[in-house]
Amino acid sequence: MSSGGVLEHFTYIVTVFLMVAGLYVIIARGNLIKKLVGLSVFQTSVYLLYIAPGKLLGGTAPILAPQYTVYSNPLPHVLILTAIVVGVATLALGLAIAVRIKETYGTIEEDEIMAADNAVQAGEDARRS
Amino acid sequence: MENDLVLRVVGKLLIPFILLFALYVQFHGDFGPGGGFQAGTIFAAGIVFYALIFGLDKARRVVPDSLVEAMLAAGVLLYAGVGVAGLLLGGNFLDYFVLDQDPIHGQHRGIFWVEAGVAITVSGVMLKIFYMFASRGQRKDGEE
Amino acid sequence: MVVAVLALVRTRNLFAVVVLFGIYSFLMATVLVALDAVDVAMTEAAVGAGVSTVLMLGALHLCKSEEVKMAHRPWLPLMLSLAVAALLIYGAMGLPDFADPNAPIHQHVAPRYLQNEVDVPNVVTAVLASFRGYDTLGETTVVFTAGAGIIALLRRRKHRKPEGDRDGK
Amino acid sequence: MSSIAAHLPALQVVLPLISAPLAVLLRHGGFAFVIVTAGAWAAFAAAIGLWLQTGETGTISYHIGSWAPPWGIEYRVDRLASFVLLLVSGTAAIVLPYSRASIEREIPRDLHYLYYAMFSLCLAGLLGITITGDAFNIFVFMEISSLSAYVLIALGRDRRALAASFRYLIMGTIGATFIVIGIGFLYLMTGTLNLVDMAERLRGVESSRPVLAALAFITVGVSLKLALFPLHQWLPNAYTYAPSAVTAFLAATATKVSVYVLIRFWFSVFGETLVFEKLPLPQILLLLSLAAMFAASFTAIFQDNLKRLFAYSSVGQIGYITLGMSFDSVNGLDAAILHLFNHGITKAAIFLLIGGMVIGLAKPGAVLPEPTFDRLAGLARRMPLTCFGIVIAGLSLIGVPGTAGFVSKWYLILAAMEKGQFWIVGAILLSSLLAVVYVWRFVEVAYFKPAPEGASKQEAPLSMLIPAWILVIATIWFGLDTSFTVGTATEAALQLVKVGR
Repeated sequence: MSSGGVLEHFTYIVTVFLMVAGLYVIIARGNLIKKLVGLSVFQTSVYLLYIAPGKLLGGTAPILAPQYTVYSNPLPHVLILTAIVVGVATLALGLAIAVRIKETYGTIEEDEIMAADNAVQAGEDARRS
Repeated sequence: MENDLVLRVVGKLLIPFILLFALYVQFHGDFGPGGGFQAGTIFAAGIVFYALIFGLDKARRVVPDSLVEAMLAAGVLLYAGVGVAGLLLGGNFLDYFVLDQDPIHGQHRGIFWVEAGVAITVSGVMLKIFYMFASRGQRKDGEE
Repeated sequence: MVVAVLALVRTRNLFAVVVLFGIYSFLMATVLVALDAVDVAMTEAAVGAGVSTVLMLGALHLCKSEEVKMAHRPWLPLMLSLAVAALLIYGAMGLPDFADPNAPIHQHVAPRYLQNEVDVPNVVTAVLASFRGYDTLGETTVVFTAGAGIIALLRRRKHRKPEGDRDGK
Repeated sequence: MSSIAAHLPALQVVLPLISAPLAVLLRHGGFAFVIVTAGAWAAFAAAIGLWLQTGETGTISYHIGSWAPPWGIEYRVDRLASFVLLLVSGTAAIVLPYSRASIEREIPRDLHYLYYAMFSLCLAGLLGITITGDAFNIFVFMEISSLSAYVLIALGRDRRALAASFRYLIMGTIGATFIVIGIGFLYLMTGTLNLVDMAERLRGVESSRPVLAALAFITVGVSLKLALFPLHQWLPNAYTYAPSAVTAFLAATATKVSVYVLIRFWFSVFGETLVFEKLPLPQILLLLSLAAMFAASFTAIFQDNLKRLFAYSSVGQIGYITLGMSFDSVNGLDAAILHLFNHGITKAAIFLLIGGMVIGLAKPGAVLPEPTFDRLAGLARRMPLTCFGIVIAGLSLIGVPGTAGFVSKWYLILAAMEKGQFWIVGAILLSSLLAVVYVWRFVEVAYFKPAPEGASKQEAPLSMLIPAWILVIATIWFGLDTSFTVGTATEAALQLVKVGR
């Protein structure tokens, strides 16, 4: 276990890549559903950050049985179970809002939504002056 | 899809097993992987499967909307109720030790009911979401 | 997994994106099994590859499935993402080594959980429902919130409300 | 009765949390209203009880499930937590009776019970964040409050509410995920999730890289939630298009609780030496706060929609709170906590009054208009009480002596002088002038423009006016009698700074 630092932290590197890819999709893409997919990837990658360090070499899943002595750390598993559930709840809610947006605006592209809002605003201003 | 004989037969055969598996996951959670959340999801998946094969309306007759909405709330209430029961029996909130004379047994009882609460809410929510999205789609198809 | 995500970023057909996301979740579940997190893997497979994908497909069915081409090059998001990446790597490099039994998380709180005080062999269940039962109550409430919220948002209206277009647009 | 007193921390959160599923189970707007309001009032009573208890016996620790921390989850109520609990549950207790008349016009009737359920969940979530002593529990309850807040905003009448809610969802979730990453780093370094335990165990690894990264992630994540200046984009639209009662409640509580989380992490977990000496955080925070005070207040001046104007003003006022935090002194923290409270009640009063005004402006049965300035001409003659209330609360925003806003600004100035940074004193006074300008815009239109022909005198409904005026009177009361607010804030600040050292 004493080889180079990069290899030691390989799982972290993968995690970081996934996270950043997710984050990039959220910020850069204008499509609401794609944003939500990005959000899910972003959240999912956090699971690795928690779970990977809980692993012990030679350990088994934390289900107690007489023939094993070394178990992986159960606490991160619990936390991430909660996080997964929270994540899917957020996703479902986000999709519901996206569907409503599609119905009222007729589009799920952020730019087009903003354009529609600006048009309404311009109408307001015109009415006023 | 609703008229495909093979699907209907396979579905009829499979769905009881899916629901049974859900129960297994629920009650075996103490010993193997699984628990309320997973069981709730699988249970909901079973019903969703049913809806896909036999049509949404039939599924809605088997598991009506009002029941699903009640499930949503009942699960959380059950969970919180276990907590309050701990309070009333002289312990702290969510204290399972006081649920039975034997503290270990009390723990088991607490975990059992709590997991049941989770399963009820989760399956309720999953089904409700599915119904919501599916019925939206139907109306849209009708309009277009 | 990395490949799936890369493809996911590049693809513009949303249907393909969702399918790729399903694959990605499934791979994630496999990795989690390898990391001994069977409970989590089971949930991730059910939720990520199952529920999320179905939900997204359902939503896609209601929306259109093609993403428009980006109007401008996204330099700013790229910079932001890279900054976050740098910070993450900076932080991660100081973490304890992979599978190091002397890391604080293995030394401090966890050992007591493994002593099986509540006599439930699956420690994850024990911690989830008993030691940290309150978190799980919160989690159930989150699910309940999402469920009730979606009812509020998607319930069919008998009378369509006028929304935002009071100018007779 | 002593048994109830011992369990107040649990009841504080659980009562509103239980009332939400009950409301859904009954599926009736009226019952839901009664249950949720009862839950909120009970929570308010619990908060008062906890405030008294912390005054007598100091910090309360409550072990949920009778598992001792750090194995189980601990509830921990210190002076600061009890102060924030009072603010949150008190606002809810006042806003809920108001909602009944307000949502009648804003939300379809068959959704009323869901509105109350969401409100109750949001309340439970915010209280849960405040009271908990466990890092991951903060995240869970933060998601409860955020998810319900997204729904509440999306229930707004205008379709722009949906877009605003979606944007809030995206930014809020990024923020929450950042917080989870930060907590993850901390957990990996300390092996514990309990905040007190974490603070102790951090001493050994204080300046290691993961801890610094955790600090950065948590700070950015919480800043997203509290709408610190460059990360505030979700706020104006969300506040503008949400139902009035929701705007009032969120403006008074949601961002304030996020500030609380930041204070908690900075002072109770990381400790001052780490936050203020190892990284240039206070300097960054100082600059961003000043930027918020000027840029957001300046933007506010040019808004046409009154709700939007005060939404931008909120971003600016948050700047004062974070400014107080950046001083790293008892007085600075004192001012931040004070302003958190004072601005909370002031803004709630304003948004409640605007909600009433909108109803009064509408023709019966018609769609509610937006409160744009051209519709407000001569309003003071039609709704004297509403307008007068807004003016008083506006004076509190400016910081005129005799109002709550003055007290907190006074302490802020004291803290700046103590540091010898007189240019900040100047900046505070100058930015207050901007507040004068935007409040004056309202006064000018409402009091000095002629009312349109045929406009009759029509006040907002009494059930909306009374809760709003309770808050208006509170802003004056806490401006004159400062023993409660200043006393508690000072004790809280002393407790925090002592813990950190």
